[in-house]
Amino acid sequence: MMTARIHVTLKASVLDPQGSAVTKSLHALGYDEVADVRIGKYLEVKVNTTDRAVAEERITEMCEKLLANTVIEKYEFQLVEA
Amino acid sequence: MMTARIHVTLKASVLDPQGSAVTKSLHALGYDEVADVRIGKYLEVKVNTTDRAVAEERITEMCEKLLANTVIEKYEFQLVEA
Amino acid sequence: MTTNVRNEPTPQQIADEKIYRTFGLTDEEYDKVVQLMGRKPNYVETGIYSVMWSEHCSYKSSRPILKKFPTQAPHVLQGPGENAGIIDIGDNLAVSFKIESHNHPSAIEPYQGAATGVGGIIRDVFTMGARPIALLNSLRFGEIDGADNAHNRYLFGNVVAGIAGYGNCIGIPTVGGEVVFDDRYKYNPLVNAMCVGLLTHDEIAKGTASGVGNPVLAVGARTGRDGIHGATFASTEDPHSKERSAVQVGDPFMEKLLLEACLELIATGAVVGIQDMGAAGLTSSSSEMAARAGSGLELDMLKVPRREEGMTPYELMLSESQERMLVVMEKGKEHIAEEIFRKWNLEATVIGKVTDDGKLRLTEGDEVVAEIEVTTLVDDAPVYHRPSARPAYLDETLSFDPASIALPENFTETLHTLLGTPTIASKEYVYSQYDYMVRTSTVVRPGSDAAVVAIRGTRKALAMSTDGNGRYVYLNPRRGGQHAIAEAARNVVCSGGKPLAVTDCLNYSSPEKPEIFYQFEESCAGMSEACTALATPVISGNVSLYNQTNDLDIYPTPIIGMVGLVEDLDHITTQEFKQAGNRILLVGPSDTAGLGGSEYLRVVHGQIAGDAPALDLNVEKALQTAVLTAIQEGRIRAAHDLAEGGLAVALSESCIGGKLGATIELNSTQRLDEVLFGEAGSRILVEVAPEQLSGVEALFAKAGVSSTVLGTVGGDRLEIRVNGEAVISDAVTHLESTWRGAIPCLMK
Amino acid sequence: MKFAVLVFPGSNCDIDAVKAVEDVLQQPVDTVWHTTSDLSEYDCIIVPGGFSYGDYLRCGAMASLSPVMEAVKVEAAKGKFIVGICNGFQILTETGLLPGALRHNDTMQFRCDITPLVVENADTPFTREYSKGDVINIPIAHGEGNYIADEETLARLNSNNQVVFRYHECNPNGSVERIAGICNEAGNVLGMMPHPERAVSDLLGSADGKAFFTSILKAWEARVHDHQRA
Ligand SMILES: Nc1ncnc2c1ncn2[C@@H]1O[C@H](COP(=O)(O)OP(=O)(O)O)[C@@H](O)[C@H]1O
Ligand SMILES: [Mg+2]
Repeated sequence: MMTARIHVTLKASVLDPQGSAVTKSLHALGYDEVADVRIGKYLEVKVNTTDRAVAEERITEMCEKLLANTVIEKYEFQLVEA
Repeated sequence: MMTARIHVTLKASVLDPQGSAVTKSLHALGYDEVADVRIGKYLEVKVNTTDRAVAEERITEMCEKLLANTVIEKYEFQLVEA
Repeated sequence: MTTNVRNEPTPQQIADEKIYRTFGLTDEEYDKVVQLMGRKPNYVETGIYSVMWSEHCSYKSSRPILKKFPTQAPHVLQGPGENAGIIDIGDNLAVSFKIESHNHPSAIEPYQGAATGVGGIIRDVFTMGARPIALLNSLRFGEIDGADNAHNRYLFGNVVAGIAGYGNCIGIPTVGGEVVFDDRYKYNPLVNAMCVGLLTHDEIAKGTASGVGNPVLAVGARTGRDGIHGATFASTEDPHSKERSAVQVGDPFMEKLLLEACLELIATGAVVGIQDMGAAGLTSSSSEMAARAGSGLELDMLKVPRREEGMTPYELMLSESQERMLVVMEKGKEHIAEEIFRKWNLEATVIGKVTDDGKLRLTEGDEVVAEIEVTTLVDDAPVYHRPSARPAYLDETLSFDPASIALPENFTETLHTLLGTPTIASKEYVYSQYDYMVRTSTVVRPGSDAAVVAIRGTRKALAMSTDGNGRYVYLNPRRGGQHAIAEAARNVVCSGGKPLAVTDCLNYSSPEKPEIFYQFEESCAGMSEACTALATPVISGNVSLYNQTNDLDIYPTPIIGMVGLVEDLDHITTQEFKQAGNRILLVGPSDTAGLGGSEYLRVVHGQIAGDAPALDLNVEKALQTAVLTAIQEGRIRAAHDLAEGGLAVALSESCIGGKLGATIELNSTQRLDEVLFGEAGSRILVEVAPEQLSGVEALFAKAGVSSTVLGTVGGDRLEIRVNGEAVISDAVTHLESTWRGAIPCLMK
Repeated sequence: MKFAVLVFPGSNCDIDAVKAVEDVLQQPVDTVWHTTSDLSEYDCIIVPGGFSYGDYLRCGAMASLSPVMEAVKVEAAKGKFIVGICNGFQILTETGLLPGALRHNDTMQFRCDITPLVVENADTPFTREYSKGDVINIPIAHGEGNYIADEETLARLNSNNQVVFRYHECNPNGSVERIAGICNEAGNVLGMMPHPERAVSDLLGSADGKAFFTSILKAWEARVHDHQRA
């Protein structure tokens, strides 16, 4: 069993409306030191695989096909045992 | 300038409807090895602070107050320079 | 003019290396720019000309045709040419509406493409000073069944989610629309969004920049690097090969604040002109506002609020970042805007002023970085009279002989096939994702012929519908155009409204192909004829060309958005049968339905053939007037337009909605499939209480409209007998499960 | 009786709540901006539906930190009637005035429909004009109405009779125990995902929500009456 820890984030040039709204909210709460907030997704995908190379390939595929929208998002992941 | 990399995830006891939906979709696409998917948030908060201890305290506050709903979610973060 | 410090090509390089071609300008167009300017344009100027002269902004292929639409009537307060049209509905009230396409962006990123399409059309309507009260949408995708069509399902699912995501968040109900599935649209899905707004006569705002010295403000979102050259990109074929940096992300929350702030600002009376920064962003909004006023504008690029550092004038002028508006205020009243926008947590920044020299002058501080005669951008844009040729395929499709088609063996099964085809099946999957009730004025919800939205404080309501059958237009462009208008109006009538005016979204393939241009020209002529016949002028619209990929042209698909007035809430009528014992009438000719262009011919026999269904505009007008009169006199319990799938499908829908059966007895000399599934214009099914029957028949007879008693509402089965023989017989619940289950089942 | 309808940036059912109070009760009602910090003049405070702050981050999270929510807490402690509808319910749970949380619908889709609810508790100020067991048709329109609470909280909600509405013979969003609306222990704060303000005339498809509003007025009148006698 392996777990892929996947980070899916908006590409740098893409507007992050959530992040902007949260930044403003934090300012309103007095957190003036906040310069920027970007919000992405964090996924933990457990796979029944023992072969790391296979797992890597399959997870990449899943990201490309479903987990990330590569038109506007980028992704990266680490594979850990368990 | 420091960046807090914050992971907000559902507590283990809380069912993750989004994760279950994604698991089903991955199975439908033929990824039978997927045993489980949990979906959380990943936030990058840039702060104009130089003092690490202060930054840590303030980020913890932001998480408690706004960034996580501690009724169902837990959070953790790392602080990195830049 | 200053020299170039940004590593942008010089005017000479742009000319020598023909760099303008990558912007979409032809050699001839570039030469014309040089001639108009009396010099070679620099990089920003080339960019500005290229977007303003793109098909999307200049309508260079379509303008000569659009000019022919009837656009005037006493109730038209604002015709085409503004951000949206406006009609008068009495009592000092007016309605503003427009439809717009977001086809190309939706093909690339369906969620955001559809979402930003909705955002754009909402801005067009509130820019006029109107409070948006309803959204509709018209969608086309490839087929969604089977393993090969996963991408079509992805597009469909995400377009719907994107429309829902934006409309729900901003709090405008999405009350209606239509969805059609056909592989002709598989590479080029159509996403047309319509917005309807309400205002009083004194609230009308316009997109003009007049009054020398008046300040020009950028309000709303900051400008980013997204969507640069979106307008050019919408004017070329094959979006997939294009750069994807054009994708914009919508922020409905920002737009909600912008909407409230702009309406509040317009209400102060201090606004001279206002326009949204849609396609071609700051470039088109500034030059169009100046052109309408015959004025000039001077804008300081350094003052434009931006999301990223280091943006060049070129990027600032061509960005299509969403949720931005350009506002001209009365001089000295800037602070009013600033205060209102601050309250809504938004920025309002003075970026320039109105001048009287007719020039669009861009500066960076004191330095002039571009200077263009405004009229050359708008009035001198090229106009192409494209060649037109009757398509060769028409000979083949018109030679279709119904005798070559075998009759189905089991008509009940055929009815199930039709009810289960996604184009005809229930669209609940779609509209249950839309908040169609917010604002608590939606009195006919999605699922009937036209949606109806009540106007608070009055007995009036608005009926609205979007319609357009591309297959009919393909088979007979002129008549197909007539059908689009006639069907939209008929749907409005069925809900109890008097059709008042039209907005149109003209979706076609490349106008550079003579056969396509023929489709375009002829179908617009057909629309004009129908608009004239039905007294529903065109008040706004949008053109989307180049919907083609790999030689697959979409069907010529003009989509019509029709708005009508329901004089009294008591007139509201829906399509579902109401009560057992009531009589069912077919109003309109009973013998004109044919197989040509029908959904039956396509689904059951796999053929796109024949002529478009019959339609006589005089008959149509008489029918609509008579049915509306009968409704207004309170004589009609249900009304339903006969569309795709013909009589049998319309009867099924009325039965399913009312959870009631019907027993139908017909006599006909036509083929059984024509009688049951054939399509034709000018036909409406109505339900009448028995004691009203003779009165209603007399009313129709007097109006010269034929009507036939078909049978009676009642029981829990749909039974249809033709010439004494039972041809269809099934439990309504069984028909319902086929119809309701089809799309959810495919989308699992 | 005086009503307040709160308005946050992104609220969009505020007008509908105002209309419902005016049309059903003919009582005075003010819209109150989120920066207000004193609500003492109001007898009932409605936290309306919509997408406060765009539903960004988490529904209701940012609104729950507004000054006006501090004022709501103060009035709630005094026993004033507080109603959170849809996004308002989410805001009340985020504020901590009601237990539990609302997550994505299990279908992962927004869902708009008229939905049957069963009235589980007809002894609250919001439901006294209904009878226990009544099935009423009330619209829903939400993407994140999937109610969740831990075992202990659920047990408490049930034993204190704090579950006010459940979905009847359906579960449009996956809520635990089909919970559609709950109240606090004292019974003066109610949150519900369905929209009673959208069900106040037959033209809108249901008038079953009228009794929700008349209940509040009756409860207030009874309270005033009691005070006068005391
Ligand atoms: N994209 C959509 N958005 C909202 N409502 C829709 C959509 N598609 C269909 N509907 C609803 O379903 C009803 C039936 O659709 P359709 O069969 O296309 O109607 P018609 O043939 O009368 O135009 C429409 O009246 C509309 O209210
Ligand atoms: Mg119809």
